[in-house]
Amino acid sequence: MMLAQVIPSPSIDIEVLLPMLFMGVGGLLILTMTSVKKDLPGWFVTSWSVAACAGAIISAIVLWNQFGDDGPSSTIAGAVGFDGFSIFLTVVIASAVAMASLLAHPYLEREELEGVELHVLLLLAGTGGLIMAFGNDLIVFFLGLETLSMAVYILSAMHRRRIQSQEAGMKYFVLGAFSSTFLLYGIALIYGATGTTNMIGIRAVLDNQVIVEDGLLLGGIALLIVGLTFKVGAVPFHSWTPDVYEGAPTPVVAFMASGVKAAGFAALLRILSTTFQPIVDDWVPAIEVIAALTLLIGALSAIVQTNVKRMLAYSSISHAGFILLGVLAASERGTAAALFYLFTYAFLVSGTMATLTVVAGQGDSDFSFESIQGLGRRKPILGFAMMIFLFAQAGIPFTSGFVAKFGVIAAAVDSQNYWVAGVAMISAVIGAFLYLRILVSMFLQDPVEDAPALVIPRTIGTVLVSAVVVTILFGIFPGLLDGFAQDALVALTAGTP
Amino acid sequence: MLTPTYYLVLSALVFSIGAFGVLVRRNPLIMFMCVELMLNAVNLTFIGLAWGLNDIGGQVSVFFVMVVAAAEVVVGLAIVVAIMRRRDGATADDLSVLRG
Amino acid sequence: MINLANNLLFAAEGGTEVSFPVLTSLIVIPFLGAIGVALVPKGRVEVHRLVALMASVVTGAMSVWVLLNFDRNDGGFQFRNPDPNVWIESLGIRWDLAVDGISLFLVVLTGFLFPLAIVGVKPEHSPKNYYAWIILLEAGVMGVFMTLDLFFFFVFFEVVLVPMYFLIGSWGHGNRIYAATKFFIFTMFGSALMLVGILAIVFLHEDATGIVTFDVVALAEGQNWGDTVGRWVFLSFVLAFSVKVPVFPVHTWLPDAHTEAPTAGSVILAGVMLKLGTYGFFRYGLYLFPEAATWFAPVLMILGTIGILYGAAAATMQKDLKRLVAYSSVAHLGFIVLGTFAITTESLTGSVSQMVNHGLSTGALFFLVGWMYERTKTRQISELGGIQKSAPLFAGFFTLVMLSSVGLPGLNGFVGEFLILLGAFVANPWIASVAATGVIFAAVYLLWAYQRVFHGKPRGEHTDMEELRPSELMVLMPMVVLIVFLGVYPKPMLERIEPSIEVLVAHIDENVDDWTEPTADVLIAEDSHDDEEGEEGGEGEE
Amino acid sequence: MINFVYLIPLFPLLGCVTLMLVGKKMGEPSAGYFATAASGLSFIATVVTFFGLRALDVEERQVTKTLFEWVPAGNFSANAGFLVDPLSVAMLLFITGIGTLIHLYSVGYMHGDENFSKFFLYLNMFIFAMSILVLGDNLLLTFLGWEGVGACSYFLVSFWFSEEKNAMAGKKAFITNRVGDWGFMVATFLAFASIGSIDYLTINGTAAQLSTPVLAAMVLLLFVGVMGKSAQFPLYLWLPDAMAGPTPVSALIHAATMVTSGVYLLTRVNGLVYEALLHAQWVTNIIAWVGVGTAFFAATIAIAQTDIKKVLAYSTVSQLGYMVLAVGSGVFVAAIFHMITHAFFKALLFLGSGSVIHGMDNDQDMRRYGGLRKLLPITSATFIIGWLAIAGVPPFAGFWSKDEILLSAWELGGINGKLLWFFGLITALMTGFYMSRQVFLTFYGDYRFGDPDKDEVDQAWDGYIAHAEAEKDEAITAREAAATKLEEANVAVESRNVAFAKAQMEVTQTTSEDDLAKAQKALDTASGALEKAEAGVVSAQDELTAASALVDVKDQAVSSVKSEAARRVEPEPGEQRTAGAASDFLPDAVAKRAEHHPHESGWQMATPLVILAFLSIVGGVIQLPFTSEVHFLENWLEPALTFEHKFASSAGTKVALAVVAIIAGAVGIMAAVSVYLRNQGDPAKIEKQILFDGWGYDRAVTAFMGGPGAKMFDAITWLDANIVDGMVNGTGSLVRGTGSTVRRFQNGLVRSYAMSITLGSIGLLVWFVVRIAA
Repeated sequence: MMLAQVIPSPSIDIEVLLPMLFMGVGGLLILTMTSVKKDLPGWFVTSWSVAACAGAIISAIVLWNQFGDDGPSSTIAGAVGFDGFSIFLTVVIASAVAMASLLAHPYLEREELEGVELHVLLLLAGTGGLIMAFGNDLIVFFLGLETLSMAVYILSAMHRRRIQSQEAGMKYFVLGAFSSTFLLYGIALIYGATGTTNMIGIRAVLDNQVIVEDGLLLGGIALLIVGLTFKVGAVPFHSWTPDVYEGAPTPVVAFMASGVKAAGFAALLRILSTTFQPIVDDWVPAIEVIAALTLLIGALSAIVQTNVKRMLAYSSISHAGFILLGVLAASERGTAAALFYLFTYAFLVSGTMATLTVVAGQGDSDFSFESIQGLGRRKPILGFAMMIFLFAQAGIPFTSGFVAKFGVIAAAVDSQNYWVAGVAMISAVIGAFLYLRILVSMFLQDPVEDAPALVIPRTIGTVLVSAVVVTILFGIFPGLLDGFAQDALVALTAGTP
Repeated sequence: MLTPTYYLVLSALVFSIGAFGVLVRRNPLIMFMCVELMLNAVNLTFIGLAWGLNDIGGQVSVFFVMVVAAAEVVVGLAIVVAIMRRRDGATADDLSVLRG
Repeated sequence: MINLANNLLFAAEGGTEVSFPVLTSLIVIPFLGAIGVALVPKGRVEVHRLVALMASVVTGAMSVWVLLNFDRNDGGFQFRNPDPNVWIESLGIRWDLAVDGISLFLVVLTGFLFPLAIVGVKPEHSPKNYYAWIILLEAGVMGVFMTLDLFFFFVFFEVVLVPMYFLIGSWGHGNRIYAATKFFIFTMFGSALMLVGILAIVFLHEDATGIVTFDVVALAEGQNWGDTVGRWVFLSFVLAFSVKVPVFPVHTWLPDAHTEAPTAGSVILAGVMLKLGTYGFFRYGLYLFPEAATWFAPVLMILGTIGILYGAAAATMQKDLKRLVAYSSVAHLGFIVLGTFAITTESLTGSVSQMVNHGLSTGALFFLVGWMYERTKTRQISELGGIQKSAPLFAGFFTLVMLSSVGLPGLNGFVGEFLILLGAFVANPWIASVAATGVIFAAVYLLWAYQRVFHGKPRGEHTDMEELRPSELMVLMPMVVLIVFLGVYPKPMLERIEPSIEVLVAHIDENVDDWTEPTADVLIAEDSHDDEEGEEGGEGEE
Repeated sequence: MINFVYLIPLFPLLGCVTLMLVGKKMGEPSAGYFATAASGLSFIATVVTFFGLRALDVEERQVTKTLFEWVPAGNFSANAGFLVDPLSVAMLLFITGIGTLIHLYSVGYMHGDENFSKFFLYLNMFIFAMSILVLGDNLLLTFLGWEGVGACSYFLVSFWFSEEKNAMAGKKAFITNRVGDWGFMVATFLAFASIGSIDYLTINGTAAQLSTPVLAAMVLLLFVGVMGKSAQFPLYLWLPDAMAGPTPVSALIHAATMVTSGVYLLTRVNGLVYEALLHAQWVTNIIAWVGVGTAFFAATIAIAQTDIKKVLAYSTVSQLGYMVLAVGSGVFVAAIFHMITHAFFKALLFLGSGSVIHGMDNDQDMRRYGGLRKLLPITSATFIIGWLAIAGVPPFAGFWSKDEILLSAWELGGINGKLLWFFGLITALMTGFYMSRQVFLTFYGDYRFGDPDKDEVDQAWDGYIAHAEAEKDEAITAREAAATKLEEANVAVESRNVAFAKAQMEVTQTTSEDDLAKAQKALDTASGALEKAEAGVVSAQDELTAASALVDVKDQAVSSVKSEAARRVEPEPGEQRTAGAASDFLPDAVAKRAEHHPHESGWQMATPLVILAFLSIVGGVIQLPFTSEVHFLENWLEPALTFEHKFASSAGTKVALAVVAIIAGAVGIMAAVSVYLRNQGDPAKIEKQILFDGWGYDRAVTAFMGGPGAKMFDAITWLDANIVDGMVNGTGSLVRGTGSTVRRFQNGLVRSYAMSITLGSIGLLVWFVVRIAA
């Protein structure tokens, strides 16, 4: 009888929560500070939040070693899982937040928006993301998701003077809320089917008695998939992505494309690929279709865009498709590949958005092809960086992007999903065409006359440099990162308290 | 006698009504309400199932959800207000600058 | 990471008693050269040129060193590092380089052509990027020819597109961007499915042996996939290579690319980059998929033959001289494809040597055409004429190169073509006899073009075209010397190629049950029922 | 001494390379003499080798000297090796010998050419290639020489490349030969595929074991090659055009040596051909018939040619036909014999014609020659010897060899053999005719270089007529002028009359005295004016009549000129066709020719002529038909031939055939005498246009190449640009199209987005429901 063992008094293993505390508390502290002392200088806020992220990352590294010694565990009554996977993602999300706020600093100054909230919200969103990554319980995960989402809703509506920004916020909010109800409904049904919302428990149930054709369970999974794929912007739940990406402030977009995606995929990997691994035959075909659609629709609608930012939004959709390959592989290799992808992509996209932040100019509105025309001539450094990012996104060898794509496709092929892999390669080719379009206007066309002189603020420079370094370094020596990615999942699949 | 199925069916209906509302109404506020409706349908499901499973976990979840719902409304309204400041009487359909 | 890098760069390749990683440096030196060029400030044009040139010359010298130290009696892989550096642990990807008789001369050809391409023509603008790209390209090409790891093969196979894309796109003529994009997308599309194919066989191999490896040797020896899968994957490879070669009907990127590319670009494109495909047919077609290769051989032989005739026919009517040469490449590579899939020792040896020969003669042709364009600013045959009057030396060299491309015995072009046709005839007399008509057409289009451009009364405003400059002579001389030498005394090349070919054929033989090498069989028969067999000279694979 | 064979190709090669490097510096004439020396040395080397071979006893007279392994691959191997045997040496003797003579000749002939040294570079290159062709001990090496000589001929024919026509001819020669080379190559493949080796010795050795179809295929394929090189029907048509090259080239390459290499090749593989003769006679019959057919066909064309070199060109084709006939009937000795004698007299004839052309200011039209006998004594003398030799007049060289060929054809037996023989005979007759025609037109009759020829006369008359008509028009204009003048005069009279009348009125109406006087005066003046005007009218009248008279005169003149012209241009039989009154209107070229004084050529050109003439006379002795002891050539070649051919016919038959042949030749000559020497009968009746056009074959081929052929290629080009490439670009635009279609769903309305989400989730649910059902 279940009532016999009602909720045991949870033992809280505090240092596991350190990353979340760093970011969450960091965010709240700066908020209180502003309420005490008005107009904190931008640089202070920025460096504060960067410090918070750094704290999170450092604690993650510490945890990594500890996890190396003791192996995985979970705390708070199995609600929070402690394993390589979550630690790895901590690094990804934290650095995403850090880069976002580095971008945000000059952005805010340029757009004359007073700044604290943006940084705070970024930190809180990050916290939410971490909770999603750590959450070993569907409800906890849901809370994380909402924390993240609500912060991002506001973030995307942040630019007060741009109606697009508010429209983006509005759309994102409505659709986000809408989809999260599906998600929640899914959780409820699964709860009904398995009698628990704890993933470990669910996995145990699935492992022990084979539930065949349980309507509740499968229905639950279906709705769960809706909610999760919505967050990562997969077709047909992608429709918000281009609009929001185009409307939202560029630094925020950087975070959405890196941090939010990472969190979303963290959930997908943890819940689908791992928890529901036993009934893989039921859900993989569905994800296959979704992945294929995502890959193709993303690439196809990207090539006909006339607005660079929107184009990249679509391309980020097709990237989501690639990462889905890692998910549907539902194997250690798949998860590792997806993690590798998320890590490198976080830097890639932040770098790309950094470039756009620079070229977009006052008002954060000019994303036409003219704005980047002849960039190679106007600002060679920036051009070079952008070229690297585009190569990486196009999957040109010796950039991290290639290895990432290669990894996920390998995973898919390894689990015999040949046709999706084929589709992925085709969409990669289509995608290549769109990156070439950008390259052409950057290097093979002359700058439009009266093109404004470009200055790269220091913080953005930092982002660019780190992004380039990561992209090239892990492109040429992928083994360095791959090792971690491989370890980051062994624990996950074990996943027992 | 009463089985969880009834609750499930009921909540499913409520959920669908909510979803339908979101799809057909233009007024942002009404859309929010519909979302709320959906959330509560889910709550109902939780409770029903918890009752069926005779497990307290489900009922606990409901509290979380209610909190979340509340928070969501706040955010939503904030955004709506921000928009209303700039253009009055905006319906969801008026917001279609971003497209293509 | 640093020491990893060190391992990668400076670990011993072993093989013959070398302690210095020659092959790795063949890739690394040009790569560093490119970085060097990138680091030199924009203004210093001559320095860029010098750095690029030095890097390429050193590379060339080392490739020659490899040639000299190559053991001609060993058909296996040489200069191979016994335990290669691991690149990606989890996928068993390794930095594993080696050369054998098949790749050796392509490596040398690459090392030979790049310095010439750099000396031969100066870019019209932004020399810095130009030299950086071109020297980077060399690294990529070298990689394709030398790696034994399928992953790196694919990597290099793809990465070479980028420099060439920029070379065409920003230093080309006419609608260069269209040509460049077409080239890039077309080729990338071709190789897209190949990656899936590679992974498929790798993991099937893993399922069978429990070892995940991209080592082509291990995979080829294992053959751990059914015939059906083998054939499908083979097709995905064939698509990739056919686009690269190019084989009819996926050749249409080539005329555009060749025509719009800058001279050096065309030279390298024709000289080495097309060989990536034909080389792929050898290493990753015949060697990796013996069964499928023999199964599809007739189809590919026919495609090759079509290529020969089609390319010739298309070339004949071209109005643009450079485009004409481009189409002639289609024809010549048709020969190589034919020889590759005839799968006889003779034809295979012929194909490999033809790769080199075509590289030399067509490369030289593109140089000449390019210089002619520099002088006259036109490539339209109709606007030229009687050039031999004003530039006899130019015409003389053109004639020699042209005749080599026509396949005149005593010049290099002939040896390859002859061996190919000979071997193909043994495999399938009918196809070979048809293909042999290609030599007629070659004469038709080239001589006709020559007559219109060099003979007759000097026409148009180009009556006094400038004679060859000494610098250009310097570029041309080594090529011409080789053209003649390889035509008169090809043995040094052939005898280094052949052992590897024999190994390859043996490999095919033991991995395909119902296949034996078609051999020249002596017909000792008076009565006519052996006659058919006599005519068909052993069509083993049919 | 056999080792001297290496020197044979070496000298010309060195010469060629040297000229390549420093030829320009050497300049004229030393470059020429240098080249001559190179060729001469290789001749000496040949002679030495010859004696070296003589020194061996008969069985050992087939020595293979290998330089190095040329193309080794798999089971295939081809050496750069020389097969020194009587056959190859015999060939080399006359190739290098005649080659040297022609080198010398060219020094004179090419005098003053801007590319003097380059010419000799090519000549040496040719000697080199030719010696490789002959010496090669396997098909491939021979093929090297085979294509090499082809290339040299390409260079030399288009030597004066500025003339579009020459360039065209060179290209045509190379490409047509390539068609033949295809056969050669495939034959080589077949040899390898069937025998496993391409060495001549192996091939001839194992020929007996080949299965019949393979044998047949191999021989026929080789014969395709022969058709190309030895200009047999249907591939002969490059040879006449090849005359565009300098005459020494025509003599050396297109008469004496290169074109015979096809026959040489068939002799080289005589083992095969002999087997074919035994087991697949249809093959050898094809060869024989192609040979004799070509011989006959070419002879008919030669009859009507007007260009001195064209005649010789077609005669060469015809003579080659003889050789091929000999091969086809399996008598290789006869073939080689005729090859050698032909080399002598045809080289002689060409060089002679060259000398004539040189003397006649590069004019090649025989109709303008005539009576050169006195002006060019040496040339004419030697040329006449050559003529007698080719016409088959005993005891000149040509007689013996041709006779032997006819005999061998006869001996094939059966109606087949008789027919071959018969056509051979007719050809002999025609040969006699057209060669005599050439000789008579060129050297006999009276010197008419200054005379206008047909077209020029026509031009003259046209000019005359035009002139007359011009005058007539002048007269007419004059008449017009007069008429107008009359008109004016009449008008003047009118006006005066009016004035006069007015004056009279004045007079009558005046009253006062002094007024009357004034009026009177006015009246007088008026009447004076009137009279003047009337006088003007009269004079104008006269002028008009005179003018019209002149017009009539001119008109008559024109018509008379026209009739005159008509009469001249289509003259009555007996009446000459001359410019007559129109002489002033002849084109300047005629005058220029009239001033020209033919001159005999220098010693460099004369010497070869004399030597060759001598050889043409005595050439026959190398193979006299009487007893087997005097079959020198046959005995010499015997080791090279896999079997020994002996004529079966009785002495009687032989003599009879010989007599018939002589008669045939005589008839031909007589006919020519009567037509061209005695002017009995009209040449035009014989020189039909269709013959002149070579039965229109060449034009037909060209038309096809230019028409349907080119169209087909164009079609392929179009296909490539539009269909094949179109599909590629089509795919591209398809992708874009899809993109923009998809894009339209992104309409910016949040509700429709929500809808898509809902639909998506419904889809998923459905899927999972299906899973449950399943």
